[in-house]
Amino acid sequence: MISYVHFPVLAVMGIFLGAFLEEIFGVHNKAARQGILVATTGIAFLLICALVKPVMFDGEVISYWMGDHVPVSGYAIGIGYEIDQLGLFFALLVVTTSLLSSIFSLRYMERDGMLGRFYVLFLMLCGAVLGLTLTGDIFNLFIMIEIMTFAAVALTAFRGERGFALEAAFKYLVLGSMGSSFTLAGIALLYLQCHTLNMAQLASMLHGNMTPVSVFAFGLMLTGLSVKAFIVPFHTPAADAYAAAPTCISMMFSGMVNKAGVYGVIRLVYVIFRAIDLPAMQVLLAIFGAVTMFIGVTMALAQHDFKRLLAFHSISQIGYVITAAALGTTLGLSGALFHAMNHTLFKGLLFLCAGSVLYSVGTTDLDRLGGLSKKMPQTTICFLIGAFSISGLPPFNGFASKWMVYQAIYAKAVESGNFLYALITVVAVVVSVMTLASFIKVTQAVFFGQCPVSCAGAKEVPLSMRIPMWVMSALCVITGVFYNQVEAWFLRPAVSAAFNVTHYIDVMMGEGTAAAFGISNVKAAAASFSYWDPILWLLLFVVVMAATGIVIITGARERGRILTPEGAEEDGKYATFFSGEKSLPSHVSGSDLFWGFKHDWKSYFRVMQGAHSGIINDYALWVVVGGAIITLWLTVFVR
Amino acid sequence: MNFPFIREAISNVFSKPSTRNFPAENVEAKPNYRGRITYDAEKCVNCGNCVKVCAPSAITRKYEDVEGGQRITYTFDLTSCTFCGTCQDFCDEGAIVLSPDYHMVAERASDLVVSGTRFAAKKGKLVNSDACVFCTLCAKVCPQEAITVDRKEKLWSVDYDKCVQCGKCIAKCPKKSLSFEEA
Amino acid sequence: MFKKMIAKSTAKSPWIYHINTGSCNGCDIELVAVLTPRYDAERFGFKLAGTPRHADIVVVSGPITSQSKERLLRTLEQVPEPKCVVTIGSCPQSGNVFKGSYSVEAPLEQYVHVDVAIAGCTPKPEAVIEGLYKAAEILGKKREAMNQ
Amino acid sequence: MGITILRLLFYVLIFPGCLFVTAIGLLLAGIDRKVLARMQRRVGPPIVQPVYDFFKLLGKETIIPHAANKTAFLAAPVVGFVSLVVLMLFIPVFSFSAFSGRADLIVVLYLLTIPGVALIVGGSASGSPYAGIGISREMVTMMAYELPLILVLLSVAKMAGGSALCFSLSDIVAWQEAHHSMIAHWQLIPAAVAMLLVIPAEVGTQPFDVAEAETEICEGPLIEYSGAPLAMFKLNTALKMFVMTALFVALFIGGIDTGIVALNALILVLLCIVLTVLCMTLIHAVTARLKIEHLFQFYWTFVTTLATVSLVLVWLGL
Repeated sequence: MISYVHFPVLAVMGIFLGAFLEEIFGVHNKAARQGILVATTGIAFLLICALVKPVMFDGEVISYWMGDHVPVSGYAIGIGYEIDQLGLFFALLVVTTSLLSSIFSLRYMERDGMLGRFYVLFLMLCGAVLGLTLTGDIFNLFIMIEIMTFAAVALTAFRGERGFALEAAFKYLVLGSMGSSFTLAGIALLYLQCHTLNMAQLASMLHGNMTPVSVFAFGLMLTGLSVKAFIVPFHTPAADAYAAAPTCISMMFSGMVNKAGVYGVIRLVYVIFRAIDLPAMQVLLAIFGAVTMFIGVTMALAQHDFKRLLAFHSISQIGYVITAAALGTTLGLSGALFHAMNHTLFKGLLFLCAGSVLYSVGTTDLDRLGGLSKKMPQTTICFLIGAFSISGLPPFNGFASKWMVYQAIYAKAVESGNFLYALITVVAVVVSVMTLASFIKVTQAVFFGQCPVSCAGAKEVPLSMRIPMWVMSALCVITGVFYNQVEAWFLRPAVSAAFNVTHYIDVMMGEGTAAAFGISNVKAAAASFSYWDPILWLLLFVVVMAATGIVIITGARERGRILTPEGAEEDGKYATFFSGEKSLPSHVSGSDLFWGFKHDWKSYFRVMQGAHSGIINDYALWVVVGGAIITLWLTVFVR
Repeated sequence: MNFPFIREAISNVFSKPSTRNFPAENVEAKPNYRGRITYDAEKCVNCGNCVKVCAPSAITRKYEDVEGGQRITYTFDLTSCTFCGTCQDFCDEGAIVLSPDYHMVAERASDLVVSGTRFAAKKGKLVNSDACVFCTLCAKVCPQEAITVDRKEKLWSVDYDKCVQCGKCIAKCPKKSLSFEEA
Repeated sequence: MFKKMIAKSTAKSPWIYHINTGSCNGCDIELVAVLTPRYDAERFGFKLAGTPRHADIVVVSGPITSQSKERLLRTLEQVPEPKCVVTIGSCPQSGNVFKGSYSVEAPLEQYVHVDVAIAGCTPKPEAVIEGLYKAAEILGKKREAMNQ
Repeated sequence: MGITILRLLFYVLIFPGCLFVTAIGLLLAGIDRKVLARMQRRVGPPIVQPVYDFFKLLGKETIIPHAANKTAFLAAPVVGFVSLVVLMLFIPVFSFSAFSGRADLIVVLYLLTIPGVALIVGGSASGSPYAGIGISREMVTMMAYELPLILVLLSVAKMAGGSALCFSLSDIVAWQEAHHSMIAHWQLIPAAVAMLLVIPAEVGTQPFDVAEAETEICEGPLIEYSGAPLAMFKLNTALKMFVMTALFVALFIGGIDTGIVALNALILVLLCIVLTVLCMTLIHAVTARLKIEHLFQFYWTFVTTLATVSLVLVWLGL
């Protein structure tokens, strides 16, 4: 029996090994290809799940030195893996997403060629993100980012017969490389300063000891990781890449690739630099987060492609995560992590639904879809669950996390007396309503309404595609209803790990290191919750529903009959009312559903559309300007 | 943003509503309102003017041969009527009157029909005598245009197929020249 | 349990859907006049509905032009039972002065059963109220008949 | 244990729950129609007219159109109704409420969107293009009033909480009992006015009934509904009247507790009637329907300004 301390490395190595096996055996043999894929992602999933008990529940932090190169005289020389609760939390998201995505891809990708190569990249992407969340070495983190970025770029270009896939991949390549360069420059500067690449050791050295060079490095790294998380001035490649990549890859982009960026940012500001206690840092990230969620959602409202719309929502939801994480409070970080997790679930689910629609109809253009609820009832239910979750309707998980985020922001506002946070609360709520609006648009345009000719042949997708959707739907409901358990089992350990820097350092570098550097933990106040009891709410809902049901049933004989159309489509009684005209397929499609709203906002949309020019030079400029702002802000305010 | 009627709205709450309590208290129509047609068959001379002037052809006339004469039925279909009142104007005898009764509501269309029947004794043919001065008054009043008079040639003739024996020409004749032939 | 209540309510809350089939607008105006403060048919629960699916009473005005006939019948079909059809004015009953025109297919009676005919050209608002009231009573009876 | 369950059942089914809400909601709807008629110098329908309408619709046939998705079409109104009843259980009747200890402003805010979403999903499921336009307008209306509503809620929370987070409704009511009603604090008067203007949009009465404009888009989302589901939707509108006004009472006039539950309920009902007449009937009587873009503008400029003024005043601690 191997000790569980080897599991994280095995999981990462297993996936990379799977990638090689895929290249050797999987290129021509379908069974081998699919077997290797599911086996590797499944094994990684099991290995990471096996760590839940020791790490999450028992509170152990695993440190693992590659080749047993333990630190010599306080200097880390080997590559170290350090699995604390925060890392494991994200690792869990990664393995869940990759497993479900691989199952989904089995049938979804069946019409494409070159699948052997596809799955090599697929597994490299999974392995890279998993390694990124588990590693304790900052250069290893950079390498994982690089593998992730290039696998992602190649996967974006996979369906290259469509021109825009290549264009999207190019944008992603340029901006992703810029992000990597920023990160690498930051790492180089840090190495210059501290002569180490171990994150724990860096944390111990940097805390309370920030020189201008390290602040500059911090700025560069923060910019680089923000590019990976697609925070607003850096969000531009996301929309194209998500829309162009095959859907199972889009799901992984939103479920784990941008989570990798979020993880990096949290790790950076909470653990390595410990800058989150500075109000200036909080304000910077909160503003970036608020701008991200607002611009993301308003751009989403203007979209008329299903996947592109989802892509902008990914950006918007990451804004919530960053804003909440920026607060530096326990409640804020819980909210952020919870929302990150929920975002993985519901956005993955929504991407899978979009993929199902693409699979059975062949398009994701909202103007050409409609009336699919009768053809694909299960997909519709899954989509509705996902849409309600992301819009934050009780009792789904999106509500629980958003509600924590609002509370955290407003609590921050009243405690610090900073009116900015009150405004951000308002923005967050309004963004939530707009999210609802754009999903209403999708619901109306894709699933309800009347069926255009192009959708007449649509069929429900095969079982292996439905299973991941149902799993994710179930998780959306379960995490929403039992959010107290989720909080106690996963969020609280992860949050306390983020605040417990001394432990992070001590586990890696030996007991007492942190104390030697004079580092003590920040006192993180216990998360205070207000009252939201989804179980009580559901119970009441069920009781009232039952009472209503009883009345409906007892009244069944008195009330009018319910007439359902049978057979012939010609029966005028069941025709849609068209002011007396003959009922014709006529569908209010999505692209311009909220014209009244858009009319009032036309100058804003004009500016935003001009800004999203699609020209890579502009976008590169955005990145540079964003990076400059972050770096300047940090140099001025962070000491 | 201004709400011009706010004061009215509030003061209206405390004043009497202007609604008529209609079905409970009957409301009479104004005197010259043209409502339900009343037809007095006894006054009718069967001139047929009303049938002729009725734009929507709501008035029909029916003959029924009985012993010693005819039963003449006039039917006024209210569901077809425009209530223009022309028939009333053209009825010299005052047999047709549009009353101010507007309660014309029925579940069956047959309830919205006014009709009257009159027995007309059989009369002889219309004949002219020598007293005639060919003044053409009879031709002018004849609703059926059955009488033709040629003043130059001093000819008087009647088309018996058209004549409905209304007797208007007899009443109008200044020389009392016209009469029905004894049967 | 609610049988009586439903039948009673059906008579007390008739919603009207109005279809103009080429009317000269006279009857339409009088129908609207019925809802004004002077006549206020809302006293008896009358309300104009926006769609045939909500309607109890369908009020037809106009001489059923050939263009509108098909649309009228289609709309009538979409009204849920129990329903009443009321003709207002002479036109839908007979075609009035337009009868015999190539484009008028007047008597409505030949296509659907007309429950109440309100005569007049145009009827006085009082007559319209009377007719609608009668239709509402018929509606209640129809609902009771549905119970059996 | 048995008694507790019975008491809870009583709460859920009778007093602040189903029966009470339905009865008062229909009463308010009836009063609204009656007073509106009187404002227009009409006699108006009897006060029980909404009850007649409700039962009449129950007796009608329910036609499910070809283009409709049957499940969503039939489930939507029931979900809306149930969430409104549950919402009422969370809103305190002065010091008393069944589950008010667990009510939270954000939860209330989000539960309030469920009936709207139910209407939208139901309308969307009916497959009619008119409904498509209707749901678009309903959604824009929702976006329009949500901004001032959250500003109002935040200013009330800040007023009651001071420098601590206070999102609990019962805490807010308790604060009002200790101090004065919120409405008695001059800083919150703009917020109260804003809230009064939010109520008609939430309920969907004229001039904010763009979503269900029966004269232009044939009742919008409700176009294909008939019979019992339509009855439920009409009932939902009536319930919204009560729930929204009761929420206003809890937020702004919470400080007049008598200690006797029945009397409290009576006072609540009376206040709700006054508020209904004030913010729905009166505005309905003197205005004509807005266009959707004007509605959005109105809420995001005028009403939002009012609410923001309150928030800033409260924040400055004046």
